[in-house]
Amino acid sequence: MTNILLILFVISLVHMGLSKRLNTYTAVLAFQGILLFGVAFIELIQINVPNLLFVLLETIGFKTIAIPWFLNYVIRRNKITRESEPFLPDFISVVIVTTIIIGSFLLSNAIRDTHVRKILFVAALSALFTGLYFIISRKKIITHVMGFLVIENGVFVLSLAVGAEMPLLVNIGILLDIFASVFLLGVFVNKIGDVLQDQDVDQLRNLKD
Amino acid sequence: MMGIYLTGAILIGSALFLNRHRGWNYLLVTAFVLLQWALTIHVWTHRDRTDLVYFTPDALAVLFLTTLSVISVPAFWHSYRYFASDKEIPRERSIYFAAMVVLLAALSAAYLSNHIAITWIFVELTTLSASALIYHRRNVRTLEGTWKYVFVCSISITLVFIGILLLTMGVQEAGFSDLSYTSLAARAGLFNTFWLKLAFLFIFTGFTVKAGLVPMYTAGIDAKDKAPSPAGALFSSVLIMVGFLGIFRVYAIISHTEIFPWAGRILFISGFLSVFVATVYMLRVKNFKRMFAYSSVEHIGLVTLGLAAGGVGYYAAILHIVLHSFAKSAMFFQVGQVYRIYKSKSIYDAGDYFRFNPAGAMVLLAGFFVITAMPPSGLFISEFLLFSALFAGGHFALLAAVLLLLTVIIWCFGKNIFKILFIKPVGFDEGSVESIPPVESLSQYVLLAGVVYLGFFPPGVFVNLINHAIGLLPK
Amino acid sequence: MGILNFLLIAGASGIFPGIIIRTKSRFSGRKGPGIFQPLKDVWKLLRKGAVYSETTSFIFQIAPSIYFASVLMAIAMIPFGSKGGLISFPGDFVFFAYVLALGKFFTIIAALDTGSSFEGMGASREALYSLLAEPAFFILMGSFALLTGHTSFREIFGSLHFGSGISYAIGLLAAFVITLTTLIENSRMPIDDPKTHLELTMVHEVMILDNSGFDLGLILQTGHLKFAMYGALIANFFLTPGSELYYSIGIFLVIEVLFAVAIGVIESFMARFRMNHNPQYIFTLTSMSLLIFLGVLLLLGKIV
Amino acid sequence: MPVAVIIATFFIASLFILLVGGRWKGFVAVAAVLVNGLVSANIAIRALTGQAFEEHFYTGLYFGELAIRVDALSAWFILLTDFTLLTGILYGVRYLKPYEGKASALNAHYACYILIHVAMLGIFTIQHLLWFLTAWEIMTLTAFLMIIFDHGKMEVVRAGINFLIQAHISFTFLTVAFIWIHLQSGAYDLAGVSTYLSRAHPALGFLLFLLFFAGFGIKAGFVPFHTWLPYAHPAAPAHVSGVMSGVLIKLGIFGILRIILLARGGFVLIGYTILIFSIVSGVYGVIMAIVQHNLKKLLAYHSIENIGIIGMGMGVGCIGIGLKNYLLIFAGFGAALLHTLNHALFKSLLFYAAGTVHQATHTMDIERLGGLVKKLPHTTVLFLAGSVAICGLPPLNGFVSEFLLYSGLFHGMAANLETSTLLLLAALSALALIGGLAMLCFTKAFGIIFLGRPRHLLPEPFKEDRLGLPPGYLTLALMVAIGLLPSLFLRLAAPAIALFTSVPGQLPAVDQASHIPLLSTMQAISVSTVVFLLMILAILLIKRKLASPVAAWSPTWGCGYAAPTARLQYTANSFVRPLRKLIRPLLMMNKSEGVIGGVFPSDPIRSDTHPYDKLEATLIDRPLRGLRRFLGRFDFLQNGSAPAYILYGMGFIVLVLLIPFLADAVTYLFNLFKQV
Repeated sequence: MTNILLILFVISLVHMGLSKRLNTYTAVLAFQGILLFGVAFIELIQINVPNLLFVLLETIGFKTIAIPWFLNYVIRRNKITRESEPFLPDFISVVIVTTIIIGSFLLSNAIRDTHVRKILFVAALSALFTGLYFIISRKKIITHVMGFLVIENGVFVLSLAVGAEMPLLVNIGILLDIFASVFLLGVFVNKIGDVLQDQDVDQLRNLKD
Repeated sequence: MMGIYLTGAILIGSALFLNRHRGWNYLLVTAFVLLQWALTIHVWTHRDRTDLVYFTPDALAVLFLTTLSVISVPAFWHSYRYFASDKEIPRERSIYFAAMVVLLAALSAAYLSNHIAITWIFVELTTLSASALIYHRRNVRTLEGTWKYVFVCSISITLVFIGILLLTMGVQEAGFSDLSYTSLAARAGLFNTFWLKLAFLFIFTGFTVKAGLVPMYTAGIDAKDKAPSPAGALFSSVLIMVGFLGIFRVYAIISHTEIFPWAGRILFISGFLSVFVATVYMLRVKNFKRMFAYSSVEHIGLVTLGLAAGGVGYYAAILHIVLHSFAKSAMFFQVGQVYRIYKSKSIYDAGDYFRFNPAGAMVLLAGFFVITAMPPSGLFISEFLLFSALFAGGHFALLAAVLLLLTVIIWCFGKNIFKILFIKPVGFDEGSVESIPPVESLSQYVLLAGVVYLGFFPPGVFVNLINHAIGLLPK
Repeated sequence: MGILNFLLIAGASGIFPGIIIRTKSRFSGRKGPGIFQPLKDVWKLLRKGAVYSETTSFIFQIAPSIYFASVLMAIAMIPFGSKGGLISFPGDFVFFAYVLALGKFFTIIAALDTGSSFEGMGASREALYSLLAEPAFFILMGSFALLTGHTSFREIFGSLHFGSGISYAIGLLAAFVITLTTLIENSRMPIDDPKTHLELTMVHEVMILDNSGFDLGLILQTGHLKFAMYGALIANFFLTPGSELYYSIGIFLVIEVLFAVAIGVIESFMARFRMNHNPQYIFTLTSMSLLIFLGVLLLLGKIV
Repeated sequence: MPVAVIIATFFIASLFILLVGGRWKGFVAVAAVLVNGLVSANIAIRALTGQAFEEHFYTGLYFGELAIRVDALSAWFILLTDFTLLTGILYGVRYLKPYEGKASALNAHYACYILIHVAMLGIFTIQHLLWFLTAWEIMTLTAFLMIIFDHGKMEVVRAGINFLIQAHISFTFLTVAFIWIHLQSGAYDLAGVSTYLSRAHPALGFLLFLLFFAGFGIKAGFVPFHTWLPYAHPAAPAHVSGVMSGVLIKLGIFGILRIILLARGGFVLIGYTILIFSIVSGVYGVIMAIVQHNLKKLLAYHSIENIGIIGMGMGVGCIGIGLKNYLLIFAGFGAALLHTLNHALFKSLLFYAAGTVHQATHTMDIERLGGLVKKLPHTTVLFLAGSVAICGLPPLNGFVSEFLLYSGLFHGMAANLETSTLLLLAALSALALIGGLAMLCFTKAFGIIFLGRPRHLLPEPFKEDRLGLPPGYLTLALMVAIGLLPSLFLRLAAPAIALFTSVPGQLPAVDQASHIPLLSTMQAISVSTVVFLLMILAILLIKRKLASPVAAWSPTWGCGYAAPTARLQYTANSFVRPLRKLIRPLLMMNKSEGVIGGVFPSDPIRSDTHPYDKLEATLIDRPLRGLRRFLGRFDFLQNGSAPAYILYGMGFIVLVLLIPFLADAVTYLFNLFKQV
C-alpha cells in the first residue's frame, strides 16, 4: 500500500515538473499532503497516539489545507502572474526530473542495508532533488517557496523511514515544516510583495560583489 | 540551571518584545546579561554534569559559552549606542533586543546541548532570531539580505536534518537509538560507514552556512553586511562558532572510524577553498563591512585546515576560532563607529579617519595588525601552530598556497584600511561629522588586548579547557 | 732605498714630457723645444697668480693640491725591483689605486664646481673612462697575486722573475696593458688629443679650462709624474733583482725613455678615436688582463 | 635586570611623551634612546671584552624559557645600532621641528622610535624562535608606522604598504624556516638550528639556509629582494631613512651571520650562493643608483650596493670556513662587520645631509638643485665626506672595510684555492667596477647638488640649522677615527670575527682569537693615510707661500659664449648619459620627449626620463598582475542569486560523492589499458 502511495508521490513530482501554472503547483502540493497522510498513517500506526495524532494533524491540516490555501492567498494578494516562468522549457525539466528519479533510484540501490525500505529512500531523494531543481530553474520567489515545500515533503518521507523508532525526530521534522513554511511564506513573501512590484528574483540580485 | 536559564530567556525575550518603554528595556537586558553570566559561572562549576537531560557542558561548550558571554556585554552596550545615535523607534528597538536575547540564548543552548537533534533545533532558532536582526533597518536591501539568509539557512538546516536522519539510519542499523554525542562517539565503531559518510557530508554542508565556509558561506556575507554592526559582530564571532561546533562534534564522532581521513580531506578542500574565495573577494570588495565578513571566511577556513591537519592543529584551530571571535567582534563594533562618521560603507567615501576619531582609528590600526596575525597578535601564535601542523602533516604545497593567499589578503586588507585611516576622502563635508567619545572604543581595546593576552600568556585553565576539548579527537 | 726610487721617478717626470714632445716634433720634421721646456713652463705657472671663477667654491681651490698629493702618494708605493718603495705593505696596490681614484674624484668635482657645461662634459668622460679602466688593473694584480702567491707590489715584483720565459711574456703583456692604461689615465692619443682646440672633443684638457696659475702648474706636473710613475711600474717588470744598483738604475732610465719615445711615436702616428668608440677600446684593457689571468692559470696548470 | 630597565624605559618614556607638550617630546625621546643605548652598550662592551651576558626569563605556558644572550656578534651590532639611533634621534628632533603642531603624529613617531630600538636590541639577543619572530615583526610594524609619518600623501602610504607586504613576505619565510626547526628540534631555541643541521642531509640543510637567506635577504635588500627599499626610503623622514638604511637593513645581515654561525658544513656552497647574490646586488644597485634623479632614491639604491659589498665579505668568509683558510675567514667577516659599521655611519650621515637639503629646498630632484655650497656650507662638507667614504676612498672609513675585502680576495687568489679562484676573480672585478661606478654616481650627486649654480629658483633664503649639525659631525668624527686608526677598530671587532674562525669542527682549534692578522697592514694604512693628509697640508702651505695672490675673480670661461645661464650647466642626466648608453639593456628608462617643430622652434620642448627598476617590472609586477587576473576569474561566485548559492551546496555534495566513483572508474580503465 505504502509503495503505491509513494509511487503516486513520485508521479506527482513529474507532473509538477511539466505543469506551467502556479495553481497546479498548489494543487499538487495539497495532493502530496494527502499522500503523505496515507503513508504516515500506515507507517506510524504502531507508535503512541499523541505523536500519531500530531503527525496526522500536520499532514492533513497543514500540508493539505493550510499551506495550499495560504499560497493561493499570497498569489492573489501580491497579484502574481499565473505562469511559473521557468528558465528552461517544460520538456527539458521533465527529462531532468525523470533523470533525478532514476538517479536517486540507482543511488538507493547502492545501499547495502537490510532494514531501510528503499522505496522510501527513492521517494525522499527524488523529492529532495526535484525541489532543488525547482528552486534553481524557476524565476518567481513563490516558486522557490514551493520548491522548498517539496523538499520538506521529501524530508518528511525520509523521516518516516526511521520514524517508527524515532518519533522525536519526526516531530522535529514537523517543527521544521511549520516554522519554515509559516515564516518563509507568511512574513517575507508578503513583505517582498509590498516592496517589489513584480515577484521576479532578478529584483533580489543587488547584494553582490 | 539550564531550565531556569531557558525559561528566563524566553520570559525576558517575550517581555522585551512586548515592552516599549526604554527604561524597562535597559532593565530587562541587564537582567538577561546577569542570567547569562550566572549560567556561565554555573557551567564553570558544574563541568561535564548533564543538566535537563540534553545539556552537558563539556570543555568546548564551556569555552565557547564564556566567549559568548564576554562578547555579549559589549554587543548590548554598542546596541544601545547604536540606537542612541540612530533614530530610535520603540517597536524596532524591542524587536531588536528581543531577537538578540533569543539569539544569544539559542546559541548558548546549542553550545551546551549534548544531543545532535537538540543542537539542530537551537541552530534553527538562531536563524529565526538572526533574520529579525538583519531585517532591522527595514529597507529593500536588508529585505533582500534577510530573504537570502533565511532561504539559504532553511535549505541548509534541511540538509543538516537529512544528515541527522541518515545518521539515525546508521544508528538503527547499529542497533541502538541514543543520539547523544557521547554515545555516538562511543559506538562509532559499530556504524556502517556508508551512512556515516552521507550523514557527515550533509551535516557538514548544512553547517557551512553558519560557519561561513565554502560551499555555503554566501548568505552569511550579506547577513553580516546588512545587520546593524553589533549584530554583525555576533554573527561573525559566536554564530560562526556554533557552525564550527556542529561540524566539530560530528567530526569528533567520525574520528573514531576508518573514514576519518576521508572526512579530513573534505575539511581540507572546504578550508582551502574558503581561504581562496576570501582572497578573491578581498581583492574585489569596496565595502569595508563586507571586507571584514570575507576576512571571517578566511579565518574559519584556516581553522578548518587546522582541524583537518590534526596533531597540534586541533589546538591551533580552537585557539584560533576563540581569538578570532574576540578580534573580529571588536572590529565590527569599530566599523559601526566608522559608519556613523561617514554614513557610508564604501572605502571611497571613507578616509582620513585619524582626524575624526583618533581612538577609533587606533582600534582599526591595531585591529588590522591583530586580524592579519602579525605579532604581538595572539592569532599569530595560533597560525604558527596551525602552519606547523600543516608542515608536520607534510602538506607543503597547501601550506605554500595558503601563505601566498594570506599575503595577498594582507595586501588588500592593508590597502583599504590605510585608505580609510589616512587618505583624504573626496567630496566629504567635514562640517557634519559626529564626534565620537573615546570611551566607546574602550570595549574594543579590551577585546584586542584579550587577544594578545590569551595568545602570548594563556592562563593554565584556558589551555586545559582547549586540551580537554580536543581530547574528543584522537591524538 | 725607497727614497731613491722616489727621486728617480720624480727626476724621470722632469724629462719625460720633454722627450715626448721632442719625439713628436722630430717625426713632424721640426726641431722642437728643449727637453726641460715643460718643466720650465710648470715652474713659471707655479709663480703666477690665479684667476678664479665666481661660481667656484673652496673645492676648486683645494682639488689640484689633493690631486697632486694623491699621485705623490701613489709614487711612494711604487717599488724598485725587489726593493720596496717608501711605503710597502700587503695589498698596497689597493691603496695605490684608491688614492689615485681620490685624486680623480676631486678633479672631477672641481670641474663641476665651475658650473661650465664644457667642464661638466669633460668630467663625465673622465669618470666614465676611469671606471672602465679600473677593473683591468685589479684583475692584473689579481693574476699576479695568483701567480706569485704574494699580495704586495714589492713581493710580487720580487718573485716575478724566478719563472720561466713565459713569466716574461706575461710581463710584456702586462707592460702593454699598463701602457694603454697610461694613455687613458693621462688622456693622450688615441683616447684624447691634448693638442686639440675643440673643447667638445677634449677629455682632460676641458676639465681644467678654468684652472690657472699655481693650480694649473700642479695639474700639469701631476700629469708628468703620472707618466713617470707608470713608466716605473713597467720598468719593475724587467728589473732583475739581486743585480747591482747602477745596473738596475740604468735599466730603469732606459725603460722610462723608451716608454716616453713609444708614446711620442704613438701620438705622432695614430689618430684620435671617435668619442663613442673609446669605451670599447678601453674595455679591451679588461679583456687583455683577463687574457693574462688565463695565462697565469695555464702557468699554474689549473687549466689543462 | 638591564632588560627590565630597557623595557621599562620604553613604557615610561612613551607615557611622558604623551603627557609633555610640543618640543619636550623630542627631549624625552632623546633621553630614552640615550638611556637604552647606554645600558645596552655597557653590556655590549663587556661582551666584546670577553664576559658574555646571559639572562633567562620564564614566559608563559607554551613559550617556556626565554634566553637573552649577548655574544660578541650581537655586541658589535648593538653598538652600531645604539650609535646610529642616537644620532638619528638627535637629528630627527631638529628635522621634525616643523611638525610640532601635529602632536598625535609626533607621539606615535617618538614612541615607535624608542620601541624599534628596543625591538632591535631584542632581535640581536633573543635566542627563542617565537620571541625572535615577535621582536622581528614589532620592528617591522614600528618601522612601517615611522615610514608613513608624513601620511596623507598617497605615495607615502603606498610605499609604506609596499614595505609592510615585503616585510611580511620575509617574515613568512622566517616563520616557515622556524617551523621547520621547531618541528625538528621540538624546542623553541635557536640552537636547534645547529643541532638539526649537524644531522640533516646537506641538501635539506642548504634548502633551510635558502629559506633563511630569502627571509633575511628581503630585509637586507639583496637583489632581487630589494624592491621595497627605493620606495620606503624616499617616503620616510630623513632620520628614519638614515636609521633604516643604517641599521634596519643590517638586521638582515645580522640574521644571515647568525645562521652562518649556527650552520654546520656546506659552507663553500653557502659562500658561493651569498657571493653570487652579492655581486649581482652590488653592481645592479650602483647602476640603478646612477640613473636616479631623486636623491633619496639614489641613496637607497646605494644601500643595496653596500649590502652587496657586505655580502661579498660574508661570502668570502664562508668560503674561507669551508676551505679552512683562516686568513680568508678573518678578512671576509672582518670586512663584512666593519663595512656594516661603516655603511651605517656614512649612509646615515648622507641621509641627514639629504634631509637638510630637503628642508632647505623642498625638493629631492637632483636636476632642480645646484650651488648649495654657498647656502649650506656645513652640509656640503658632511655630504662630501659621506660621498668620499661611500666611494671607499682613503682617508675615510669606507676604504678600510673595502681594503679588508680586497685583501681577503687577493689572499684567496694568492692562496691558490682550487675551485673558487674564478668566482673570487669575478668578485674582485665586480668590486673594482663598483668602486668606479660609485665614484661616477657620487661625483654626479655631489657635484650637481652642491656645486655650480642653482638650476632652479629655491624657495626662500634658508639658514643652516646649527643644532641639526652635531649628529652629522659626531658621525663624521667616528668615520675619520676609523679611517685613521683602522687597527683599533679591527681589534675591537676581533672577538666577533673570532666567533666565525672557531666554528666547531671547521678549523684546527688553535686559540685564534688571540692573534689578529692584518693588524700590521692596518697600521701601515693608517701611517700612509696620515702621510697623505700631511702631504696635502704641505702642498697647500707651499701654495700659500709660493703662489702670488689671486689675480682676479671672473665668470666661468664659457669658451667664447657670452651669455651663459644656470640652465646651460651640465645636468645629472647628461653627466651619466655616456654610461647609460653603454648599459642600456640593463635599464628601463621611460622617456617622454617632445618633438621639435620647425627650423626655429618657438615653444620650449620638455624631455624627461623616468628610470624604473627592470627587475621589479619582471619579477614583481608581472607575476602580481598574473595572480590578480587569475583570482579575478573567480569573482562570479558572489553573484547575488540565492538559487545559485543553494546550487553551490548541492554541487559540493554531489561532487564529493561523485569524484571517488570517477576516480575509481579512471583507475579501472587505466589498469585495463595497462593490461593490454
